[in-house]
Amino acid sequence: MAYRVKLNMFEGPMDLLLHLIKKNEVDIYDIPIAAITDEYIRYLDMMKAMNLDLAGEFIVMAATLIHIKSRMLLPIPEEGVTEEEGEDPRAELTRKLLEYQKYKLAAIELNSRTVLGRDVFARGVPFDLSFDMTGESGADDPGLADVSLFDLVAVFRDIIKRLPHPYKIDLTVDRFRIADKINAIMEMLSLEGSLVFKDLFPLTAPKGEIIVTFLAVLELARLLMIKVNQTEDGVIRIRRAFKGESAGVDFGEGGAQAGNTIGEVH
Amino acid sequence: MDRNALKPIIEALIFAADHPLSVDRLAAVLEGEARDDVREALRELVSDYSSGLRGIYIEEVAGGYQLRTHPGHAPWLRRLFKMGMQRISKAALETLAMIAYRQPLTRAELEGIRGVDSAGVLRTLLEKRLVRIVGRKDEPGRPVVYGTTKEFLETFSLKDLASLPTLKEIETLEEAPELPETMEGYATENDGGKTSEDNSAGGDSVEKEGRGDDPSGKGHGEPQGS
Amino acid sequence: MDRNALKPIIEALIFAADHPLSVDRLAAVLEGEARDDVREALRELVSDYSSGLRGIYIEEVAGGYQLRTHPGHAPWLRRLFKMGMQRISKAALETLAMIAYRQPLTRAELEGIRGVDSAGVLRTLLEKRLVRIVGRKDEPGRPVVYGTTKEFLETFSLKDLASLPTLKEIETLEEAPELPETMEGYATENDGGKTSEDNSAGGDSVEKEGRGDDPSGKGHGEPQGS
Repeated sequence: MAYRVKLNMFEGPMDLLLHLIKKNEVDIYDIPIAAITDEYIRYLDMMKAMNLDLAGEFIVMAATLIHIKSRMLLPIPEEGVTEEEGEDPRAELTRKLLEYQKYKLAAIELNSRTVLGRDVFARGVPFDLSFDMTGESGADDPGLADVSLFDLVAVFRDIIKRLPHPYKIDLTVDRFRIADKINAIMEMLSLEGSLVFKDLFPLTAPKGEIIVTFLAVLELARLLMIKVNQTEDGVIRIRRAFKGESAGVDFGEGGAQAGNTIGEVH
Repeated sequence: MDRNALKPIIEALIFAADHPLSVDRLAAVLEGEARDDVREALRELVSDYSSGLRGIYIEEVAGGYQLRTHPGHAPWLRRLFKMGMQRISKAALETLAMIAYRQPLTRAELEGIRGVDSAGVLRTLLEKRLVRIVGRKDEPGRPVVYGTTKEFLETFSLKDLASLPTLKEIETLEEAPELPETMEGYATENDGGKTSEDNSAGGDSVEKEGRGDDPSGKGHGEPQGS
Repeated sequence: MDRNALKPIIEALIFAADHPLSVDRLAAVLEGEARDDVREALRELVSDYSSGLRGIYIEEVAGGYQLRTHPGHAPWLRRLFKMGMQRISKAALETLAMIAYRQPLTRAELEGIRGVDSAGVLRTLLEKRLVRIVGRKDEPGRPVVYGTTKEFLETFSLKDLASLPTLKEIETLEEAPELPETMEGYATENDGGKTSEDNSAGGDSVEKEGRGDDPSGKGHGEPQGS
């Protein structure tokens, strides 16, 4: 395979689990572990199939889920149950999720405060607050503003499902290169300003192209060339990231350079 | 020196200082003045700034007082500085929140909660001086522990760490939408009705009280997108 | 937008800009506003500031308008910047870091690493008692060797030298500052008293600037290191 997209730039396994729990409206205190595990693994497979470079943590979480699932299947011994043995195998996971969720909420709360350099200004040029504007490869945050990676994956799954052909990811297509797609998307963006994410995937397009398009969007987000936003009506749009006057990487100059930035070209 | 003479000096000092000035610091500079007079003059100054249509106000933050532009004027200032809308990454916010509430904590503890490698985001937070190494943990390996800085308080308009809402308070705001779940209705194009700007989670934070009554900021119209 | 709405915006812009703002620039930022309105609002603003006892005023200077502290308050501002600020140069910080990690070391060794003459910086560090002569090296000329002091530990809130992050730990964070983040209280700029008149120098180093506004050395509301 000619490309890989690093996923550790995006969210982690805890985010994915919380995403699934919310999406399925399940009770975090009573997680239907079998169903959630299956769906978690489906997401993983999906992401792997798209050549997203899954961080080890995702696999560890999958193992944890499977372990819990198997423990749930064990019959509960009738007598002599100590407190500990009798504990719900999911308890530890639930505790961790709740804690993580707490900090996610705290993060939202922090973000809602009056932020110096964003909402209010003191004297002098404000220092660059946004971690996603450094434009360097080491940037911490992809240009997914208020959309999570898993949102995108979910939308993408819907798109794949809508395809007239049976759901099967065919990755043998080399005709579509990410670099070309990136250039095409940037070109469209410079004409249109912003694009609806879904519109990038016409039903008539071959699956290989659809996948490459998806990866191109992720790569652009990672490189902070674009921002992904969800508007009030729930529609996910992408638009050019604001980069001051001097844009960092110039994809307009053809695929060669783009190919390099994508890295790990095999 | 009488209080009326004190006020302009304090104004000049707060204006010139790079960071919030504490009453202690003011009193030290204004040696010989009664602390109470300093405090009272400062109070009057703060109130002068809050009355009428002003472009700047004095905020009590990070243990001191600082002049700032009104939130409603941010779009114009962005234009002045030729900046885009600044966004702080989710990873950074999450990490900051954990450090703020759990400090001091080690990188391993942090990663235990987040479930992902956090070296990169920690590095950025250190560089931006929102976080610092505050010591070492007394355990095998003596790992360094992280805490938040004064700049963190300044950046997030916090008087001190105690002004952070407790996690419990935050939990009660849990209905606050966490963006991801809107995906569900994506195919059917549900209403959603949510933008990134109004993470209503913190709508009623302590912070806002002080200056929430200043509508002057809003409604001046915003500049067209830069 | 009427003039009354324009005034606070102009005030905020002039306040936040670190250089005098020209009418042209203001008009450009306030796109859509009539130039005459901008000019008139500005005129009113200047006159507002000149009436009454104020600590700051708007000066027309270098083709633009800038907020400045009143000349009469200069002595207080000098006190503000002199006191507690203990500004320390970047060179001094670098040297301190080297001495902290490699002590005891000679001046020649130090200069070998830094690649520049370090006599001046060493003298300053000795004067500030952050560094001291700890002995002599057993080699030709028996040069003196330097080490850090207790004041060094105090200043940077270090329990002991072992609490310095190891170079390895620092490397794992790659570009984490090579100094403990506790260098907080120090500015990396070694200018002296900075007043509103020459603030432009530090304009783009807002975040690096003296977090030293707190002479007490105690962070307000910050957790103590463990």
